Amino acid sequence: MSIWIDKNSRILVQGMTGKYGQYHTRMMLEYGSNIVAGVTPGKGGEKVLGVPVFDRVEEAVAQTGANVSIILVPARFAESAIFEAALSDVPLVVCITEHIPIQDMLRIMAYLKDRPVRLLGPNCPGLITPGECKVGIMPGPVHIPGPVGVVSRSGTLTYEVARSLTNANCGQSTVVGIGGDPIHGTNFIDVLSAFEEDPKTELLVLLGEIGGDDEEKAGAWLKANSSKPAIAFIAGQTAPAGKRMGHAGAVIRGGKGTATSKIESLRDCGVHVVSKIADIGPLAVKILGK
Amino acid sequence: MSIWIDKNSRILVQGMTGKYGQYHTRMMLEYGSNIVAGVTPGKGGEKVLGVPVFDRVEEAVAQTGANVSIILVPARFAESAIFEAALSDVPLVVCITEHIPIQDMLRIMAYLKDRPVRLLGPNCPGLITPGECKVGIMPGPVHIPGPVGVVSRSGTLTYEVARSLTNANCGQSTVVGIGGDPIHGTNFIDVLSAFEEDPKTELLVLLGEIGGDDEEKAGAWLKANSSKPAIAFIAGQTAPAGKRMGHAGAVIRGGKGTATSKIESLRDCGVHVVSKIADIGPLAVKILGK
Amino acid sequence: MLIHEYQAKQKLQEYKIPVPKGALITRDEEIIQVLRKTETPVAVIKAQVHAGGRGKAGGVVVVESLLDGITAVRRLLGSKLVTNQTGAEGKPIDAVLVEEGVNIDQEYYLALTINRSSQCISLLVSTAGGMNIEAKEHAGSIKQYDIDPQVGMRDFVAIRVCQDLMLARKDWPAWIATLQNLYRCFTENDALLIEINPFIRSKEGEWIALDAKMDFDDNALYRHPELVLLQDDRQQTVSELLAAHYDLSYVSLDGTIGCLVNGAGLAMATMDAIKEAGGEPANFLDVGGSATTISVANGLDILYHDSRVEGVFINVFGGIVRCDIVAEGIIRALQKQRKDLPVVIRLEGNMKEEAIEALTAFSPNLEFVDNLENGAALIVQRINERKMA
Amino acid sequence: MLIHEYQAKQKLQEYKIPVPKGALITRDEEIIQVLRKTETPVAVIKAQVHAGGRGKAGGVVVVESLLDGITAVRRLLGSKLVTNQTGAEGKPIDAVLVEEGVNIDQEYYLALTINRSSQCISLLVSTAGGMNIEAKEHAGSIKQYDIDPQVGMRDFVAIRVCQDLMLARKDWPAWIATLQNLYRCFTENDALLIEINPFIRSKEGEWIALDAKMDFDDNALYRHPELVLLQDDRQQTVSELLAAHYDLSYVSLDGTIGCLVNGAGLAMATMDAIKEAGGEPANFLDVGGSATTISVANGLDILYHDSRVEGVFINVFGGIVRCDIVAEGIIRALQKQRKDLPVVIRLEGNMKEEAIEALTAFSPNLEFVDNLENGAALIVQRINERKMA
Repeated sequence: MSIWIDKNSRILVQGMTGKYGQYHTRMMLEYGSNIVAGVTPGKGGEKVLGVPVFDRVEEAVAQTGANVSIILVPARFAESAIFEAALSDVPLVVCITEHIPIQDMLRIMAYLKDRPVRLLGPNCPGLITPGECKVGIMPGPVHIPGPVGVVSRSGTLTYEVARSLTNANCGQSTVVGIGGDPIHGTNFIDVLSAFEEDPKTELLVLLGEIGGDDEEKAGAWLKANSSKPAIAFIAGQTAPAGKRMGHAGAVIRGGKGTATSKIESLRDCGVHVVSKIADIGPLAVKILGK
Repeated sequence: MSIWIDKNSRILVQGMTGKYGQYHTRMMLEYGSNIVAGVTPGKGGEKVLGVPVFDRVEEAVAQTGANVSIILVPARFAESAIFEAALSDVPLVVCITEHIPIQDMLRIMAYLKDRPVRLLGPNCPGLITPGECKVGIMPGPVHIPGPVGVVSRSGTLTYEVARSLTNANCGQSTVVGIGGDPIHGTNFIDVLSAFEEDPKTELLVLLGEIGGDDEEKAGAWLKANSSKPAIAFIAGQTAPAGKRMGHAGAVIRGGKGTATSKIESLRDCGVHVVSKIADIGPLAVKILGK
Repeated sequence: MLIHEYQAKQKLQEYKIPVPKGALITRDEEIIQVLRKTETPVAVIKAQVHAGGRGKAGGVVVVESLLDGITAVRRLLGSKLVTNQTGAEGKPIDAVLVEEGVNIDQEYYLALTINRSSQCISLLVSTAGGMNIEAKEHAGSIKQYDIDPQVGMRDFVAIRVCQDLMLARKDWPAWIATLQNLYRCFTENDALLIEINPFIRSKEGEWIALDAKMDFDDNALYRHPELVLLQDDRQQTVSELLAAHYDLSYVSLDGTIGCLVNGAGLAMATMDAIKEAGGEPANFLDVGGSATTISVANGLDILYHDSRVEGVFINVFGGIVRCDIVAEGIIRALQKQRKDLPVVIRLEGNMKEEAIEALTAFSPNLEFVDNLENGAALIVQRINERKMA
Repeated sequence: MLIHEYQAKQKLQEYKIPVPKGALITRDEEIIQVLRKTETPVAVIKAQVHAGGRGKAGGVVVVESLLDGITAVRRLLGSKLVTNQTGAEGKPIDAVLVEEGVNIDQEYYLALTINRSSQCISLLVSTAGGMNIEAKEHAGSIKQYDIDPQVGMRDFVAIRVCQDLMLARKDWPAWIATLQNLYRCFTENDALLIEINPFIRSKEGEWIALDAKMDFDDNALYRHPELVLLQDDRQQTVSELLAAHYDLSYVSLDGTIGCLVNGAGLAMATMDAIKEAGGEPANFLDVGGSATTISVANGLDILYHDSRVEGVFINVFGGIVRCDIVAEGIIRALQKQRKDLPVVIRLEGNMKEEAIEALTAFSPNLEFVDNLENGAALIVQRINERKMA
């Protein structure tokens, strides 16, 4: 078991024919992901890496039964790409693209509200169910299958944590990057809820960072709803106020969104908060009682 | 019994303090409608005709428990008035205002979709449950309580029909004017469904006119879903193609929306279509077996 | 509000949609000057009137010489064009558009319109462009695309259209741009209809709007003062102009019985009843649900101004309206009139007796009836009697 | 992208929001000319820098005579202003805004911002305008209104604000107009923040934006070429400028250890680990999730340019990235550098061995570690060793 993707997922790549799109398509194929279609307007009918390319998502879905889309298009085409996937009834849309204007995202989120489409991202590494399916840009080999569900606002930091777990021989059920933008689709609680219902997931790892109050909300949710132990790490304890730390969402404003507040809040909710990434693997071993 | 409004309805009048608003408020009060509040921005705190005036709908609803709103504001303020009522969770919004730009209505309908708000109109006479409650601008005295449910795209034509029924001593459960604009909220089928579920309503009267295909759809719906007999009258048999007959929606386009097509279609669905309004009362008597 | 083809083409150019090179002629003095600038072997002379069917009515002429051009423009300018949509009077040709000829390779039909059933803007396209679209056998060839108002005319919507029309890939960019610009033109101007027919590919591979029709929402003109300036009063009949001025709903019909009614649905039902009684209505006239002294008086002015009207039927279902107020309007209007027309009046509402008393006192020739059908029958009878007399 | 106060006020004027009468001085020659035009007894001299806290830092001066005015402008123009937000270097004052004095009756705080939690634009208002808003005890006085993107800033939303602020009825129209114009300014320009503090009522009853701050979405600048022109490079440090030019995420900090990391989250975690090891990071620098030869080389250029940097920690979690490509970037950058700084490198990913071999061959002084925490500890140790030496 796992959440949202597994070996049966039928994946569509929006923006597959570009250099970036082709590279990550190849990486996903090498990992074993079941990529059934690519979409690039004007390139329909071609084949890239053995995968048929379509002009529109709706066609691709109709002809291949794709049920996950990964978006690898440049930022100024991303809003349209997300709308297209949503209008084509793709139930899971993973947007890797970064630098999407915030007002584009506001429009998208207003539209997606109450519609049966899950958007992951944007500006995220995607998600991976180790050994089965990768819909993202993370390095496959650092992951092994197992009982730990990971959710993160970050990219490379998540790989780091996955490696720490893997080194400790703690495999992952699914690793989900929700992305570093202030306005995004899937949030911590969506992922944690799915992990809660996944019998395979026994331990939760949450990777947060400064900015916003998603971590605080996640803590409160865990306290109220979760039956599973949780470990957290918050990046940005040394970040100054008022500066954007790379991610558009990683900024402390008006004294809110500091790492300290998040750490304290999570601790108060019974989450094991670690201060070193390297501690996550060993702590997971201990909690799982291996 | 009746549909949507009765003696317990708590009515709010948006645009109550203007000349037009005051006039119809007085008429409704004289009919016995339970008007609990008026709204005119900038006039909050006043009393008009003994009814308290508020600056905003939300306040009025909170303080008076209003659950029906009637909109009597000029066209250029109507879009905002409807949004305001919808955002304030008024479950039934009756918009009398005519001449609202179509794009305003498109925005409103896109917003109301899937929201628990019923909009009646715009450009409609409102609705009346004879003897209990009038939320509209129709003449009260031509109506008497009884078993006939009336739904109409027209205003004065409806009064004419109500009189024909009343003269034949056939009372009405509720009379609903859905309005003559091409883009409107409640449609024939919404009203017919409600009448179908109303045990008091025994006979349906549908008043249509040229333009669109709402009458054809209503016929098909009646055939498939209705257990009650129905009478229909369609205005505009002599109307030329391509010309708007007063109502923005009353226009035959590309050979579609003619009275003949509607009449034939309704007849095919088992509806009694009359060619003279004066025939409606006697026919109703006959059908009801009085 | 309809505008002329040349105005619609200016709008299209504002939105970067190509139209043929052309110029407008409104005075004889401009004919030579404009025609001489035409750089193509043929020119197209197009009468500017608010009506379809111009081609078949001789309002669009292709000329191949300066002489033919001068002749065609002179013939059209200042005359009236009668098409199957204008009625017998026709519409005045106050301006003629002269455009350079285009080598048509393929014609398409392209329109944006309000879709009442899906409550959005819909795009209509067809490969049967030009005059073909009006042929019954092509009606089914029109494809319709509903545009989600929250999503708009996105690339993927336009590409779908290109695919359905089996357009070559190289033509996609021009179509995507055109459809997006057209949609923007529609929403930004509160349009009700924008029709480009035909939208053509020239033999040189260019995409051009050869003809254009636009209709704007009268109710939204208050936010488009620049559109109001495009209004051409001369394309309306005097009766239509009067009605617009008085803010009444009026449509001219072909019959002889003038009708004045309060409410659009009742007005249509009244027309129908007249027809049923064997008469022909001269017009649709709605003086508003709540008829007032002024609206009734103004409405009667319009009917009496119409020389075809041989009798008048006034049908006012008062309800909330006071009949005495309506009576005052009738008296005010008839006092000014010299024509002696039969007038049948049907009044319902408060103060009905007082109203009839006042009207009878004013003129014993006014006749009163109790319902719509009787009124229709009576006015038809009175007109027939006069004809026989 | 931040803009200056005077630029923000020009934007506000485009949107019909009143600002004080004023003029800009960028050269000494303009001082007299501008100051003499001031028609009020007092003038306000405001240093134009991209930083808050100007008032307390002496960047805003109220003067009551021409002499005082000249003195104040001369003192500010061309100097650097150090506020609690600029860091010790301060920001250059290249322009000074001179505004006529206003008789303040009441001050309000007014802002539009992106609300991440409700995923919409939110309006923030408070009766504690001016510098009061920064006081902790007033933080709770800020009222927040989420604006539904499909509905916008309608009258009834603005009226709610007026009621909550207990404004007099006569002031409602000005507030409704201001809020609606401000919202339009925000959405039409892809703003992230528009702050008017204070928004005041003058004793004469006028509503005026006395100060204005605007921040625009860098990611949306491609559709606002006119905003790009407002950018003032001189308000950024050389390192920040370089980073922007190279398209890297960079934030200057107060420490001595330069960090180069791929990925924002990992970069923050790296800073945290340095602090945990007893060091102080000199910067946040993210060369992008997929570090390339060029991004690594450019990033190192920035670190070596910074005179405060005493040692460098490179932390690249390759994953998909090839380590040899990263190594090439390191070598390319270090070849150009004369400074001898301790460099600790942590590399993970494909071709790791080849990369370390190449780097060791290039310079035996480069040190390698296997994880983040060890790397942080080692670079802190090396810097301490050098200090003691």
